[in-house]
Amino acid sequence: MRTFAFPAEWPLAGKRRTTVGIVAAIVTLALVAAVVSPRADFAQFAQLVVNGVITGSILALAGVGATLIFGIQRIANFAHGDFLTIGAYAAFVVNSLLGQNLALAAVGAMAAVALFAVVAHFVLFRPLRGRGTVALALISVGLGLVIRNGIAIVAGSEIRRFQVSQSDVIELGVVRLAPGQAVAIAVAVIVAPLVGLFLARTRVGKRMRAVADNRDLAAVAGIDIERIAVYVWILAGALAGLAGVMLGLEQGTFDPNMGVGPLFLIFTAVVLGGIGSAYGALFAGLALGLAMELSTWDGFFGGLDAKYKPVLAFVVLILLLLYRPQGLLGRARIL
Amino acid sequence: MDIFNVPFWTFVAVIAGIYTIFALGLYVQYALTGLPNFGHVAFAALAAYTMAILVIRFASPMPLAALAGLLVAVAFSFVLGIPTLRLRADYLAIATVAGGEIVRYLALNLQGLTGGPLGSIGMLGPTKLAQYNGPWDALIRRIVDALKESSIFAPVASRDFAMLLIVWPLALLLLLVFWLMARSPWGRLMRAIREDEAAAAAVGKNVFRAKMQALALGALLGGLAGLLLAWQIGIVTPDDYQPTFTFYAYLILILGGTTRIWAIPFGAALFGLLYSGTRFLNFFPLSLFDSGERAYLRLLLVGLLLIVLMAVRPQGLLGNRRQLLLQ
Amino acid sequence: MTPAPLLAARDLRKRFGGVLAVNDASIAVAPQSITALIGPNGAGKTTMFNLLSGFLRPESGAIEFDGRRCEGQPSHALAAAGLVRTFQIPRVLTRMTVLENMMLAGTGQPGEALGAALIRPRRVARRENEIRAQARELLALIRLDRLAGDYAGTLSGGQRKLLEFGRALMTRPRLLLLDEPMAGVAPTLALQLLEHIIDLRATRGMTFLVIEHDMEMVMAISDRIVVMDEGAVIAEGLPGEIQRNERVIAAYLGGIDQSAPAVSGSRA
Amino acid sequence: MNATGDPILSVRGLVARYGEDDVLRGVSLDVPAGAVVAVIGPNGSGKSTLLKTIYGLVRARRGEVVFRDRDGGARDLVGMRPHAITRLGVNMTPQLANVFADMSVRENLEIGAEVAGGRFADRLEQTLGLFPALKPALPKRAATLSGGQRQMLGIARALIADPRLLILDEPSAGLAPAVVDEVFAKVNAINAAGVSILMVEQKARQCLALADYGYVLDMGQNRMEGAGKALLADPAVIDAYLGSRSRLDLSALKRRPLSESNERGSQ
Repeated sequence: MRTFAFPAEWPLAGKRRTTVGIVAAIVTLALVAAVVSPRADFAQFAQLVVNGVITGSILALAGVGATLIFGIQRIANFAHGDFLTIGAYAAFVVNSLLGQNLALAAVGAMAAVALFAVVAHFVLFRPLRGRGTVALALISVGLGLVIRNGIAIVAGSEIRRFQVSQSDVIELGVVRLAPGQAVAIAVAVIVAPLVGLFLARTRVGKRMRAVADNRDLAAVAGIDIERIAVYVWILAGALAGLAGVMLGLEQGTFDPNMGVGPLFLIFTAVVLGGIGSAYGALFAGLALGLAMELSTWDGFFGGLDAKYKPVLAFVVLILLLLYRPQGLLGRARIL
Repeated sequence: MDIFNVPFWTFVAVIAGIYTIFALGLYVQYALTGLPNFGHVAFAALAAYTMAILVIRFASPMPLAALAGLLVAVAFSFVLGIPTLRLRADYLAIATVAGGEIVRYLALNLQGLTGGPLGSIGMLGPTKLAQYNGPWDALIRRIVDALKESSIFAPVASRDFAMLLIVWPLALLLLLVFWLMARSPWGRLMRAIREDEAAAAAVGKNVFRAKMQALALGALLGGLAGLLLAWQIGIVTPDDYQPTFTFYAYLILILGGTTRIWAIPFGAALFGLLYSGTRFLNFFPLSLFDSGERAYLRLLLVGLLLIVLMAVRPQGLLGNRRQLLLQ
Repeated sequence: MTPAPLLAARDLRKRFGGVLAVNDASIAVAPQSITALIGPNGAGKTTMFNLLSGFLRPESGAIEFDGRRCEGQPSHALAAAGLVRTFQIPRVLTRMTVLENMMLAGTGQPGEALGAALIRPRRVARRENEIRAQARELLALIRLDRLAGDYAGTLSGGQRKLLEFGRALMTRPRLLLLDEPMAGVAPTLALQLLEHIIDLRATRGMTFLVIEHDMEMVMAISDRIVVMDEGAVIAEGLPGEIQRNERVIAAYLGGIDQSAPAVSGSRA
Repeated sequence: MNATGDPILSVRGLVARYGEDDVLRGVSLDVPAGAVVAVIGPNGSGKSTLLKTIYGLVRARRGEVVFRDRDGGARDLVGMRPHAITRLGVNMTPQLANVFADMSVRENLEIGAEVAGGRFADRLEQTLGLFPALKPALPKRAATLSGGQRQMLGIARALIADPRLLILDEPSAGLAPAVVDEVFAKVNAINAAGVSILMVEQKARQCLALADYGYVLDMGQNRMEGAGKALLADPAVIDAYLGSRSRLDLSALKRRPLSESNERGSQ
């Protein structure tokens, strides 16, 4: 199945500025609404910012992996949401069954999902390379079904929770957090910038971006593409594992279907950031999380019913596809 | 349960017929026209919910409500198609996944309208039991009565058997219609777009319009399958429209052979056999699983099958390998 | 008297990122002429084709086909109006037969309307038969008649070029834009094809705009030659003039005085 | 421009296929150590495919590509993966898609320098000495550069790896004439610093004026070769571009003038 292929268009300059402009406009709009609206409640606003950072970091961390996998391997990984579920269950084993603390559990989750991702790469995706985007996407759908139901068989389908107090409340100024949420926000604030730094400053991070950017040129520049592909799966797995733990903490409970819901939000972040652009996904994930949470703020024209947060994301996705099909930070890529 | 249980297999056959219609919609979109729709289930859900809501909450006549359900499904295909059909195939896949999830999400959360997790039963609130398929039941009952009077069918006469007599002729009729259409110049146009839309545009074909037709027709068939499922089960709940439903249809297409329309019912039958038949896998070591776990095992096998088939026989069990290898 | 051009483009501009692929280029194609568009690699010829045939939208400039403004119109509308193009790398429909590839391009197909195949089978069948006959006739012309039932994906590169040429002819175009039509086609067959092009011009009044690299071939068949370099039209004229134009030679081989004035024939 | 000793690269009977018609039908050439060798030829003659095949980006079906490494040992590059070839001391600036567009100019150079020894700061300074225009652009995203700057960055990225053989694929493609002259001046300077150069060009004149030795490729085969200046003077080279490549007997073609067809035309 061939799609339309024109001579590759070069990336357009100044797109990053456009995105910054859009975000600035949204923030300004929110502030104006806050001043104008008599119902503005800044404690609620602060609370929503915290929630938004948590949700946004989850989407950002998962999105970075998904977008790099697409950039390097041309796989739209529909099992990515289920990678998060593996992470949550691996952490659950370390935390609840082995009785270790959450930090160790998170490390265990990252290691487990990274290992799983590498195995999937060698056993499944590498041998089937070149099958076409749709075929590989369907294979990843199959993988997702195997993961989800494999977990349900092995770990049971009942609702699980981590060993953190569900009743304690931590107060940070006007913001009230459950201990699980506190851990999640701490991780978010630390890890998302670290991932950004990793991609910006380390040799491996730069190589990953280089391969996602221009595969042939990366090979000519002396980068071992096969090895970088393995690293990308490790990174994507580890980040998905961590995101899974955070999602479990944020929600309080989880079950084997946990990863199904966030999948399309992750994809939205990937498309929003420009498919294949790691920074784009990081940034777009955070922006999407914040936008979804802040849209429920009373000061924002009375606030959207919390139920419609994913609907908002869907509307954003559709508008984005209409307005700028290559994503905000990315460029037109030819498959 | 006995493996030679006629009522059980009758039920499986009804579901296979409904899946045939559902998968036919995906055939038109994906196999014929090359549009990877990963949220096909949304069309079925929208039609079923619209029908149920109109009958229960607005006391509409059921046939009219069913028609409205189909229209809503088609309208949704335009919502998905207009922004994405000009783009690369993978964007459509992502947008349709999102669309499917949104529909299910709304069904779960718009409690006042949809009954929330309870679905149609809860549409009138907790105390009143809501029903939408009175006229359908009457029709089925009349068929059952007629069957009981005939000498041949009397032993097997049941509600499911009556349903079978509606679903399968309808499925075969639709297969015939779309078989004819696939062979017509219209079908040639769709296949041309699947192969290379720039080439079709270069010889004067309106590619966008054609793709929109395929998406809308697929939505119509998906919606019809949703209605039949709603009538068959008797209630509509969000759980009946999980995203995996879409991928069952992909599996049916691949089991049959993606390029052959008449392979769809075989794929559906095979899928029904595999899916339902796994509950008879109660010998050791599978007997170690309880029935709940075996349900997950079934889904796991579906996923595994999808992987293995895509990897080993992407052209399907009955498909044409040579054709697939061409590029 | 020079007739009004069938296709006229003025000051077309198209930018890809920072690069001007087509830079204020103008071109005129006289009715029933064979016009060649030549130029070195990267001169912007194919982008020009994409602009003229509606596959790309120009940033500025105007295109007129048959006296009507048509910039910004979608490619299928232009093709339906009689402006049809082929591609440098032939786009054949690989998992369809050679005959189906041809028949797809037939004009006025009632059977392409949704449901017509079921509602008016007679009319559809009649038109199908006409189109099939026309396709077989053209397949004989391009010597692919024996392969009519084969999947197009099994054809060689040269055969695909021929099939695309034949498929374009099925649309009964008034103006055919051919992008390197002879690349990879066996020499003897190429010669026959050139004859057909000349014949089609004479018998059906067809007009051709051809991108071609074989200069001798260009010289042999074209009435006028337009030369592009770096996105701009640098010369235009009769074949004899172009061949001796130092600026054209410089465009191909590089170097020397780029400021030399273009040898330009009278603009249509 | 001193060609001495054994060739640093010799290609023998290379056969490859890429796409539909872009085919190598047995190409041979030598790059003497320290020399500039130009491969010219019209569109579709297989020039770019030749470079991609040498570099393992396109699979060679037959033939050999021998590279003489730093210790004088002969290595057959056929079957080696591109990054391994780069690590032997070869580098390439591809045509057009020659930078990491999403990354900054500095990052492009960092990626390029990874295979080189020594401190990056030193290598950067050395490279910027040759490409001073890139210095103020270091923090910019490569996507924002002009075509000429991109080409310079593409060459700088290859050069910063300290290659012994630099391969350039149509460095003049898509550039304005003044920029083309600048690019060729850089190529000359790079060669003067001791780097052997194999370049493929469509614009033959500047390229041959600079080259020690040239090959003319046509239809995927060697057609002519000789010293750069000698080829430059050969009218047969012009014929290779502007003449007939299909060897058709076009005299058989019945040519009808426009006026005649106008009268006969049906519309």
